[in-house]
Amino acid sequence: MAERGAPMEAEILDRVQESPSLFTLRLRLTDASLQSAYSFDPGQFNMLYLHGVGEIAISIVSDPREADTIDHTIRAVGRVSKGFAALKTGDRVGLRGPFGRGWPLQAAEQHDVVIITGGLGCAPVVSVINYVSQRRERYARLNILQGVKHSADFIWRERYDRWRALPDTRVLLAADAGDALWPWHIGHATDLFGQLDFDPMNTVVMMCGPEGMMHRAVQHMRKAGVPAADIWLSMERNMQCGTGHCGHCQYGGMFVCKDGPVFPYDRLQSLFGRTGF
Amino acid sequence: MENVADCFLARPDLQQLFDALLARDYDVWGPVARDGSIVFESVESVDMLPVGLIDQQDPGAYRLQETGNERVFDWTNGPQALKPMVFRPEVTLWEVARDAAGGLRFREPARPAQKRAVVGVRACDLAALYIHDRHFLQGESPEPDYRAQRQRLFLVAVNCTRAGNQCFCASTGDGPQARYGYDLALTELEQGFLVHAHSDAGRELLSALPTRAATAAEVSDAEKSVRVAAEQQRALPSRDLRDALLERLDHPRWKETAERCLGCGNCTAVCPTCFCNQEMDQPSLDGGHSEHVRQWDSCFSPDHGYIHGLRLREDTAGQYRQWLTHKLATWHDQYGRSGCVGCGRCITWCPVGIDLVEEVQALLREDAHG
Amino acid sequence: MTTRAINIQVPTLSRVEGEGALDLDIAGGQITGVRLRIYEPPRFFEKLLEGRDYGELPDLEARICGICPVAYQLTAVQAVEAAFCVDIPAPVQALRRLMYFGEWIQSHALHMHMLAAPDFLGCTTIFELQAQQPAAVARGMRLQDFGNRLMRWLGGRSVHPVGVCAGGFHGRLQVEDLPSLCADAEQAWQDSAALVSWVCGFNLPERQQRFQQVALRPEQGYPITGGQMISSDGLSIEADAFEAHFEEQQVPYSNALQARLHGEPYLVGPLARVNLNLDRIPEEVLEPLLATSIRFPSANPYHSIVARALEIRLAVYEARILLAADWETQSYCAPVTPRSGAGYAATEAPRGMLWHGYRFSETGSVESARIVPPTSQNQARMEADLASGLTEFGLDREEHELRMEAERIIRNYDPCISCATHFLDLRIRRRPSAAF
Amino acid sequence: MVGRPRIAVHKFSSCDGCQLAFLNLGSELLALSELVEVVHFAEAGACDESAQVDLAFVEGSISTRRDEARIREIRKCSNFLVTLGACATSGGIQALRNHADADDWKQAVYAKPETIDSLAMSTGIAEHVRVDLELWGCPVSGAQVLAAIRQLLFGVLPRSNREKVCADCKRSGQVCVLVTGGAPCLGPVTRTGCGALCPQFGRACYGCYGPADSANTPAMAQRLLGLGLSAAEAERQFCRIHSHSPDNERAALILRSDA
Ligand SMILES: Cc1cc2nc3c(=O)[nH]c(=O)nc-3n(C[C@H](O)[C@H](O)[C@H](O)COP(=O)(O)OP(=O)(O)OC[C@H]3O[C@@H](n4cnc5c(N)ncnc54)[C@H](O)[C@@H]3O)c2cc1C
Ligand code: SF4
Ligand code: SF4
Ligand code: SF4
Repeated sequence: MAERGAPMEAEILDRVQESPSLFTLRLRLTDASLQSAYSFDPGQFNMLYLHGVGEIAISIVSDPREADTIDHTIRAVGRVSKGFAALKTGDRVGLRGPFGRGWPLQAAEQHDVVIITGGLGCAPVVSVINYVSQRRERYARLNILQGVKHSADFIWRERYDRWRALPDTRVLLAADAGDALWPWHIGHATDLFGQLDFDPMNTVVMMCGPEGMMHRAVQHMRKAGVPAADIWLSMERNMQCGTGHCGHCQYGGMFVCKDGPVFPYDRLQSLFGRTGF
Repeated sequence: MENVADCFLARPDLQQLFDALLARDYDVWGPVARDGSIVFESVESVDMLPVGLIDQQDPGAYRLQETGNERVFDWTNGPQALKPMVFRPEVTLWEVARDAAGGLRFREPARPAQKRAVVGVRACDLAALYIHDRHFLQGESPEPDYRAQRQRLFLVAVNCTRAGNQCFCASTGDGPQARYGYDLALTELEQGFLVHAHSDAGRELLSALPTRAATAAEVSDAEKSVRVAAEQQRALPSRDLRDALLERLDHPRWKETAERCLGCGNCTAVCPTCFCNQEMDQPSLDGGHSEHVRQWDSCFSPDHGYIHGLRLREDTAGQYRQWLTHKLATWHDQYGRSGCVGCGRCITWCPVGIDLVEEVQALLREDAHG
Repeated sequence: MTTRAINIQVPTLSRVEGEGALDLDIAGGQITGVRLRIYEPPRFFEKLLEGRDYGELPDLEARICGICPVAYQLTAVQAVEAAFCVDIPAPVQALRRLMYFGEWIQSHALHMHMLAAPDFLGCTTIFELQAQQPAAVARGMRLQDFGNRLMRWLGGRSVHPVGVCAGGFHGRLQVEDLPSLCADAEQAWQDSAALVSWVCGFNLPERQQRFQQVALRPEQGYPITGGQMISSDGLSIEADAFEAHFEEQQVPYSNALQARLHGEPYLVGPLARVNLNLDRIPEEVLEPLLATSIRFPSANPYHSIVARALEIRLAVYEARILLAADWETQSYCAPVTPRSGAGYAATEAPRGMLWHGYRFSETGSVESARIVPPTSQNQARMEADLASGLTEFGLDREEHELRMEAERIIRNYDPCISCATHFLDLRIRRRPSAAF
Repeated sequence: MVGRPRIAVHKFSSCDGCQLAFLNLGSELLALSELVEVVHFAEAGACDESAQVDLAFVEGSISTRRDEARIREIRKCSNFLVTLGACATSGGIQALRNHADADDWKQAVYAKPETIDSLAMSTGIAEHVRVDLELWGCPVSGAQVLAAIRQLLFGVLPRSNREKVCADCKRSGQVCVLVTGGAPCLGPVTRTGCGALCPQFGRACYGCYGPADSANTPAMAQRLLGLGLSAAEAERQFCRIHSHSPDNERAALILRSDA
């Protein structure tokens, strides 16, 4: 990649409110040649810039085949992301990227795939599921396990219904607490691990979510016999630059922005689960 | 030990070094005594150098003392290495203007191009510069401002002939003699300087100086004083402390030290290899224009390990452990060596005098091992 | 003539520094009571200074007033130096004058443009004035900024500067800033001439009042950092004799003490200074005034604003000279050794004379402190001016007119209520004379 | 905030210095007045204290019964409330009386103390009403205030800054006055904002921006003793502009029991 430079200008083509705090921005670089040169792997991210306010790291959720738009699903949590939430179609933002290393989607071909997410809907994984479901024939059994705190946090129900209808695909949903209309499991997502259908020696696990949740899921997968190198996690750390210079995203000896954000568990093992890193 | 130098420059001719650099359009920087310490500033004349001054360094204390002699490089170091010149404390990375229709025009600022010579650089400073080169330049996306600043430099190193009280560069393998990364190196002797060129630009400059070949006695004198400086130093227990420290993440010492640590980040600011930085916008009042600025940051800042709703290192013990284990342990994973070049700055410039060498010793002491 | 008892409350007097209120009793067509109520909460400064080290005084005392912190700092350090018998070298004295003049320029320019000028130009805020007279406002802000720059140069910031200490200044003088300061001073010199002419063109009411005036008078030059205390009635004393002649009284309706000289109200501030030190103002400074009909000494309180404009010009005049001196990148500070005893100092704050008196212990710790700020000295005079000024204005005017005139009279003194101890809340009670 | 937000500047017990952060802005003040509508700012001539505003700035501490009632009314009519300066955030210098007997003090300064309405304590605004943003500093600087307003105009919160003065001190290339001269510098426990002014003047920081986030004031207190200050001298370092802030009170308490 070239020298780190200033952001490129992008236009918001569309804005979809997914839930009260979650929204998707469909962007296109205003310079057509930059847009056509832009390519990425699922799991990579961009630094999105809000004029005068700042930059934040946001995963790319569109399919790499969609060459003329770049989608981001953003949760409005703090100062910059809430600022993004106020933008409308036609507004301009800055974009630098793509950065980092994405999901092992090629390596996972012909393998069983287990996708585990937790917390409040996890955009990076949704892009993986979309990717796999678009190319369903290349992968063996597909398992999707998602846990939410409360059934009301569950979004994209129709997508899950669509995925459930895919061949050889299992969708397991759990809510720690749920209302009467929640047809699925009430309790921890970990309770459902037993229902996953995969061959431990021929599986690629991909997960994303709160580290505590990922920690439990990793333990389970390891116990089930999945090699550490086949369990992939998407990590989140404070990020200022995205290019491995600012030092904020260090996790032990790794820079999450350039060595990750997606890591095989064997690289994280020595520190994973420990606070302070 | 490789030849310390080949030429001899008499003390009264030192000005000619400055003149030769000025004549080649260098902005010449060198050591000056200011505010009770030695700092690098623009220097045109040898009169501005810290003649007859040495530094007495203790944990949390720095004092300049007069020796009464004529030597100009007997001080060992001040709070700054080359870091502020290449990895600048604050710099505009890019600017953006928003037009009336909301369009954003991004622009990178012009970077300075004038050549800059720095006289008085130490071996540890060069080692640290090399580490920063790896960090800022040799990855996938080189950093433009660092590159611009770096390319300007002409470095005149000085081999240390006196060890500072907090120096331990011999134990990290980075000094006291400059081995790489410089253009000219000086070793100060009673009557003058041995000069050694290490680059084409250095050789060209050397040819313009009124030197003569150094005598064998001068060379051995120089070698000896550098060797003595090395022998006088303190030492870290090992060059590779990676595993030893990572095995001790639950050592009680972390918490004990945190009681004294002010979390002020001075250690990271003076450390010549610390590279953390933060980015922020500085918009104009009308909001039409904004500068995106990069500033030195520190892993001791509460916002360093912040991800929404969570401070990864919520207490000083966690911050101190992050600092020390990064510097001395996980740095090996990143750059194949420790991040410490043995300059001792973090010890001297810590307002409460927390001593890195002593901390490592305490962590390694088996009896205290939790 | 009013025959009903009316009680009007006007909650806010704006464009003054601090919080206060005014009660006015009008009975039988005459003013029977004027009470300037200052209810800005007291901050007990004199008390909180006790037990503090002399070295802390500049930082603590600056907080008495954000508008004139330099006045407090420089008065305090001079009282310290008087107590410890420290000789202050001439260059330090010159730099102090320069910094103090910076504060005059800042404070006067702020008062004239933001607080007072709207009164004479038919608007209520600087923003309205900006719409009417953008060039005058820009000029005023340039001047204010020049004053701020002088203070920043010597003190790092203009509000609660950090550069002043007993003996002189902290740090080394930044001589590299001099060329641009000198350039700004030249611009300010031009601006100050235009300022004087501008102010003289205001429709200032004609008033003639008799009042006692007090100002400092140094051996030479215009008063600012010290001098003898003199009055229009012939008083001439040193700062240490202040307490023998001036007394402070508490009035039940106010949180600020009122000072009197020999039992009488008196005026301090720009008008008193110009009136008593006219011979000390250089001709070049007076020049723009000569083209107008206004002359000093003046008994018209409304000429205070002209006096302020003149003082800005004078301050710029001196600043040009002071900046042109031979300054070096070095420390300007005399050594100070504490000793026990008393120390007094009086200086000319922008609003008038400021007096400090302390007793120190052997180690230089404050045993007692007394501070008399200009606004509490002017309080009684303001009440007297209100009584005669409003009567001259016409007491049977509409209440809102009376209120505005009263506010204008008060504002003319540029009272700094934070110093004295902000918003004037004016109550007029009118009663038929029969009620008495 | 869309359109031109309405702003108010209120004053309580203070030196007026923080309001000067506006009045000393020069041409930027005029530029600001195009961006916002100044509804209440008595010192600048706009008076409508009870008007509903988008953004209220409050200077000064609460130190009288009247103040207590006033600040509650102001909170009711302000969407977003920002405190300006030491007085409004921690009670300011006048909070030194919180440690003394306030009645005693009144008696010493005023002959008829019974007519003075003054509470025993001088306290910051957040002790009375909800505060949305605190700008520390004695005084706050114009740059600080403008930066906050600009971000609020963009519709976002200002960036948090939890660094210590030392961070700015080193970035600006100052030489540490504590390490080279043993000066009792409070930089390591004081929040940034001033740009490390005092060290630039070769003197120790006296803490006018208040204790930083996670200020280890007890360790600082020990260090001051180590530099040769007496316990009483060290205590005074913490009892100055922000004596009423918990971190300073903690250090002062330790030192008092030392003395
Ligand atoms: C590789 C990567 C991919 C991400 N992808 C997405 C995504 O697709 N959708 C999404 O909603 N969020 C994503 N995040 C998280 C997102 O970056 C944060 O939610 C965002 O930075 C919060 O910024 P804020 O200013 O709104 O929050 P504040 O809490 O106000 O945070 C202040 C500042 O801290 C930093 N910061 C805070 N939280 C994070 C964080 N979690 N990660 C990195 N920096 C942080 C930022 O610099 C931020 O501006 C991703 C994070 C990473 C590291
Ligand atoms: S860790 Fe300390 S001794 Fe090592 S290079 Fe950094 S400052 Fe110098
Ligand atoms: S001078 Fe003060 S603020 Fe600066 S580094 Fe030293 S301790 Fe910190
Ligand atoms: S250095 Fe400290 S005391 Fe000085 S201005 Fe800054 S915060 Fe205030």
